[in-house]
Amino acid sequence: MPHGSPRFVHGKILHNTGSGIFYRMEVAIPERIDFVPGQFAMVSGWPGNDPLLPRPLAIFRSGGVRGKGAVEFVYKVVGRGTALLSGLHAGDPLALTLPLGHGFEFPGEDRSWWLVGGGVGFSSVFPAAAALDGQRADFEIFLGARTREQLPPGEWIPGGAVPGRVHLCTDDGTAGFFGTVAAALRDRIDRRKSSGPARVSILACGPHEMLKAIAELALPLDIRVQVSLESSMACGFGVCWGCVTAIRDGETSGYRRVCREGPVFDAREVVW
Amino acid sequence: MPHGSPRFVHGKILHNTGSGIFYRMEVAIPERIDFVPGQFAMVSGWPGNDPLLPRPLAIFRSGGVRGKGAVEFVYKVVGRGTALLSGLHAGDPLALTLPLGHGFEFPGEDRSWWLVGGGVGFSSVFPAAAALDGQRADFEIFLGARTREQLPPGEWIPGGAVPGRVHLCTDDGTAGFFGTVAAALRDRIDRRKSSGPARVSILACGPHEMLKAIAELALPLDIRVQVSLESSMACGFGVCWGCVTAIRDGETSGYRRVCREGPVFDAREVVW
Amino acid sequence: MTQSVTPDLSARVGSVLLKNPVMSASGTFGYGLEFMPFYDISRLGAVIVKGLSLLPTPGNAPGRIVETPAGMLNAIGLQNIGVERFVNEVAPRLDDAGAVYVANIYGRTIEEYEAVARRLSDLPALAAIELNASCPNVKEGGIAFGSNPEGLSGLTRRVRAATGKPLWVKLSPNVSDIGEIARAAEDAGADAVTLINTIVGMAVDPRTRRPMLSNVTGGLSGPAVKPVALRMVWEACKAVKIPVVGIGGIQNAGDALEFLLVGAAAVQVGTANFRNPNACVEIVDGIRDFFVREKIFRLDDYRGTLLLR
Amino acid sequence: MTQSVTPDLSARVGSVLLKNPVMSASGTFGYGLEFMPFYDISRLGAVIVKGLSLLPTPGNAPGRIVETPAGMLNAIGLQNIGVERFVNEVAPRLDDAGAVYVANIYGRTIEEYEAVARRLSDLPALAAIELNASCPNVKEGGIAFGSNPEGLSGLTRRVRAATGKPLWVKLSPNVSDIGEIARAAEDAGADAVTLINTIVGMAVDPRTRRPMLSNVTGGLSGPAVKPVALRMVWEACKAVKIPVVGIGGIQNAGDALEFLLVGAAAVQVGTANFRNPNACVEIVDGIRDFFVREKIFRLDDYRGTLLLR
Ligand SMILES: Cc1cc2nc3c(=O)[nH]c(=O)nc-3n(C[C@H](O)[C@H](O)[C@H](O)COP(=O)(O)OP(=O)(O)OC[C@H]3O[C@@H](n4cnc5c(N)ncnc54)[C@H](O)[C@@H]3O)c2cc1C
Ligand SMILES: Cc1cc2nc3c(=O)[nH]c(=O)nc-3n(C[C@H](O)[C@H](O)[C@H](O)COP(=O)(O)OP(=O)(O)OC[C@H]3O[C@@H](n4cnc5c(N)ncnc54)[C@H](O)[C@@H]3O)c2cc1C
Ligand SMILES: Cc1cc2nc3c(=O)[nH]c(=O)nc-3n(C[C@H](O)[C@H](O)[C@H](O)COP(=O)(O)O)c2cc1C
Ligand SMILES: Cc1cc2nc3c(=O)[nH]c(=O)nc-3n(C[C@H](O)[C@H](O)[C@H](O)COP(=O)(O)O)c2cc1C
Ligand code: FES
Ligand code: FES
Repeated sequence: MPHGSPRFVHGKILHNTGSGIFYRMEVAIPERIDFVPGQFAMVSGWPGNDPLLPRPLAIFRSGGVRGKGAVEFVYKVVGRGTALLSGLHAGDPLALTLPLGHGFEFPGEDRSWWLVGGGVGFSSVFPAAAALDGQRADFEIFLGARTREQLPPGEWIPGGAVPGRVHLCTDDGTAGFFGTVAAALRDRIDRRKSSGPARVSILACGPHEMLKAIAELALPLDIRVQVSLESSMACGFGVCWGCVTAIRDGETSGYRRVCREGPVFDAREVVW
Repeated sequence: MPHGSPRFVHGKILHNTGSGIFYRMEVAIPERIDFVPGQFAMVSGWPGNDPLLPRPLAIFRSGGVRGKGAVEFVYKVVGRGTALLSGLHAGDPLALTLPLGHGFEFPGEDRSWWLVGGGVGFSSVFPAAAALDGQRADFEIFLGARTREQLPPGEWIPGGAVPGRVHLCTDDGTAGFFGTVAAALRDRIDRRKSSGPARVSILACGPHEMLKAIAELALPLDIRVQVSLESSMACGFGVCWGCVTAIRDGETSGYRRVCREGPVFDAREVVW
Repeated sequence: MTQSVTPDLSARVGSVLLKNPVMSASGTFGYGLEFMPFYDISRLGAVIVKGLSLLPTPGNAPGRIVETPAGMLNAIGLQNIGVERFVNEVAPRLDDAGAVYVANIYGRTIEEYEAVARRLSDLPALAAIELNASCPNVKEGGIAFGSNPEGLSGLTRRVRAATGKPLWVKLSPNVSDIGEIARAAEDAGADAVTLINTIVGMAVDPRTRRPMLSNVTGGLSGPAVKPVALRMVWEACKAVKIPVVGIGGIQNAGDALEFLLVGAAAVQVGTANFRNPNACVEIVDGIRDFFVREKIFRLDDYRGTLLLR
Repeated sequence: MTQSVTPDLSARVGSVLLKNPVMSASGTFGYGLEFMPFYDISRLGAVIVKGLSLLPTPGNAPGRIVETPAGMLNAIGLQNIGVERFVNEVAPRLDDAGAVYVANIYGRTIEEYEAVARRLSDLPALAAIELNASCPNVKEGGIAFGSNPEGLSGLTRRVRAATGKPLWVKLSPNVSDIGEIARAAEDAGADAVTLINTIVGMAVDPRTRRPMLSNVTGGLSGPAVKPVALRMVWEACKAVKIPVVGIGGIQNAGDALEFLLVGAAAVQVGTANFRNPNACVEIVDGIRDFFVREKIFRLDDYRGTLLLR
């Protein structure tokens, strides 16, 4: 899918409220934007120069009415920048550069989709689910968390009401599958073998270790895996070369920008 | 009056709302504090290190119930720090070092008090008025502003309901006396001459030029003048020597700390 | 009579005439084209592109940036596409965009510096070459040349002889006496000095006990360094007669004006581009607004007019 | 077995034993007594008092401080009460408070440095003398000595001979090679080096066209300088065998741990005291909590354990 050309806009927070460990924030912006699931925004605009750099957040939803736009984000407080965000209120200003990066690809062929979100990784996976749900495509969602409280609220899951579609996994067994999403995926792969030859494609976002485990599990089985990587970013639009990761390119490998050539990469190309 | 020993406390904003060009902010603190009018607090506690330094604000009011304290401030947005303050909401944390500095002195003798506030200078003058009002002392208040809108709301003036007590002055004549407070004071001095020999003491806070004009007007007439000075401050409690002003000391003069030996000085000692 | 005359913002860096004094700083603006979605880059005084080397350079391993209070450390290691691809693929597009552009260069050896400069001299539209004698993040990035007057002088002389383009020498702030270094560049034939490059810094993680950057140390940039940069630019302006281009922590028009006030001929804006892609053009507009407000008609009436008691 | 052992935070700076590695930095802590309303200053590793000169010094004209992004510039000009009043009026009260204290000194000439050091040697309880060879804000504040190895070496040798007290030499960061300067101090007989002092910076007002400081330039301190300070402390630790005391932008326990991790024997906390008068003791507590959490029993098990690949 083509991605829209990025722009820098001044927005105003519509709401910004915590739900369990996740905050959900909607920001009014001057115009409606289109985005590809997996694309993100660089968010800044708080007073002062500390923190200095904008923070990358996946675009969770985009909407708007009568020419005005709105974008929504879901985030978890992990450090200074996200703590600062969580203290902002409706009406506060925020600056955004968006949409950025190379999102998930949805080749036209008929296939099943397994969407995997670990931790707050669901924030880029749910938009993909929403898109697939809109196309009435065949998809299942795997959500991993350390414990029950760290799973997203069920009503956030696009198409989540369909029975058998959502697989919850917790490291401590307090909800759903007792174990990692990678282990749950292995189970699912085993079951798939018995049920037939439908082609499967995995889209995943979450901790690096999780993505690596999924790649090691699925690639040998010829399942296509797209992963959304994280990285420390300064600019988010490809001009600082700060965010690179090693990517295989034929025989050699080189550093590619997570913000521009990524954040979504073909798992075969990532140097794990 | 003796000043209480300063302490560093973490507070929580109770309310922080703009009224015309002034914001009034009340902060809950762990314990009740006493203060001398003219004393101030160093206010900080916003996220990040930029702005880095706390900002001095006169203590406008202090109260509290059942062991808990509360302090109130009035401020005007003039730069980054005050802009940041104005964006804080009820519930936000704030750190305070208080009470600080040498406040106004109220010698016991029988006399009249003229309290002069220019611009936001009323924030340290009104607490003095409240104290005098409590003692049923004889006082009048002179308030100067560029224009009508920049005067504080009438209901903030302690004892302001007493007829003839409050003299409003605007540079553009949109309210009260058409001219500076210094000019209004000169008028008042002339009227005093005719009406008798009551001893007068002036307490003033406001722009440097205003304080200087008052000193030049009143000192030759043997009216005692105390002025509250402003200065850029880093610490506010006397350890950085950043805030000094030249003060006469007998024959010589030396640099005294506005935050410690001041902010209130005898106008005769200030090197204008 | 409230009619306002548009102030003349044109700036001159030696023989290079700029429509305004605001340039992008190397390494923070990609190859310039990345900014086309945000604004027309021909509106800038000049675009300084990412440091170019003779061959494409992979750069340092990840762990290249870390945020610090009001600043950031970077140790990119000069990842770039090499001068050949720049000349063939990028330069024509910068020409098409109508941009005034300057190439920032570095080499592992003096000979590499010369070769890059020579190859760039083929570009008719290239406005100047900025010699990066001060990258702290690659062993070969010129730091050996840039931190002492003799090294800098030798390098500058050689590159000066290799190209007919205006030669700007970018100075390292990691020195005891910036005036001395600036004079060394001037004496060796530089047309201008540009400063500051980043200040060497470091950050470590107390818990993992590891450096935050794969390169251990990195270069500090951003608002945090502005006071140091301004002081060095002021000192350099007093030390040399050639133009001085001010760089370091400029976020807004007020910051840029501070550098012009102490005598800089023009400024470059780096880290500010990351938080606000429009930073450079907003600074151009902000300077213009300030001049209108203060009734200053020409940049030259303002530049270097700092009042000392 | 969840019982936790209180970690041993004691630190050693040469012959000086400190109960913990956290000291106040000179010029940001008055004479120490000003902090008594906030906490018991004997809880600190040591109190370093404001720089003392032979005679009382009036300091610079107002316009002494200006805030910068995540930092501040100061040009106090070493206003102080002079060594005589310190010895007679302040030292006895620091003794009463049970504080470990170190005197920071400066002179306009080597002879003045010697005289101050000699007078302070009379104080039995004084733990050490910190030689300020690096104040950027008075022409005579040692900067002439501090920015080149020869000057520093000569000064250190002379003061070394003038006092039997442990001698700490405070280094200027405004140099090309901090390792070289640190070695000069070591070779001249310093018992420890302390760094960094402030970095020379500047700020001007674009509208009034005047410097913000009466002294034009000032010293930059605060979080903004931390990455530079940490790098220099790391380099100094590699360059010398005597203890290195880390200073610069330390705001919290995490920052202090960074300096200890790269090898500092102890740290000093300066600008942080302004925003939070309790900063020093909160840092002591924070280091202790970190050690408990990470199961580190002694400071020496942590110090200098930076992992490089
Ligand atoms: C393309 C992209 C999309 C993202 N989308 C989301 C999202 O939708 N919701 C969400 O909650 N988070 C998202 N993140 C992660 C988010 O950007 C970081 O959590 C945030 O930048 C941390 O900022 P902070 O100031 O709170 O933490 P910091 O104080 O900067 O860091 C806190 C801790 O987190 C680590 N850390 C910080 N940034 C990163 C990073 N980028 N990658 C790995 N570790 C990091 C630090 O090393 C440190 O240990 C995304 C990241 C990327 C690259
Ligand atoms: C003892 C004392 C009590 C005060 N009480 C009050 C009060 O009750 N209410 C109130 O509104 N203000 C009060 N002030 C003034 C207030 O501290 C400043 O307005 C505030 O610090 C400005 O911070 P800022 O970040 O908004 O402005 P900055 O961005 O720091 O500066 C904006 C402009 O104001 C000027 N400025 C900043 N600080 C000062 C200063 N201290 N003196 C003179 N000019 C300055 C700057 O030079 C600049 O031009 C008091 C000051 C002192 C010293
Ligand atoms: C990510 C990054 C990469 C940089 N790369 C270069 C470079 O390739 N060549 C160069 O001369 N300077 C480079 N610099 C230095 C900047 O051009 C500039 O001198 C410095 O960042 C200070 O300006 P600032 O504070 O406005 O960013 C780089 C800076 C950053 C932050
Ligand atoms: C207001 C102020 C005054 C200072 N005075 C002195 C001094 O008298 N002697 C000295 O050696 N250092 C002095 N310093 C430097 C500090 O001791 C310290 O080295 C520097 O501020 C860096 O540490 P920080 O970032 O924690 O403040 C002063 C610093 C400040 C901010
Ligand atoms: S974050 Fe700057 S290039 Fe990716
Ligand atoms: S503000 Fe620090 S001494 Fe007054």
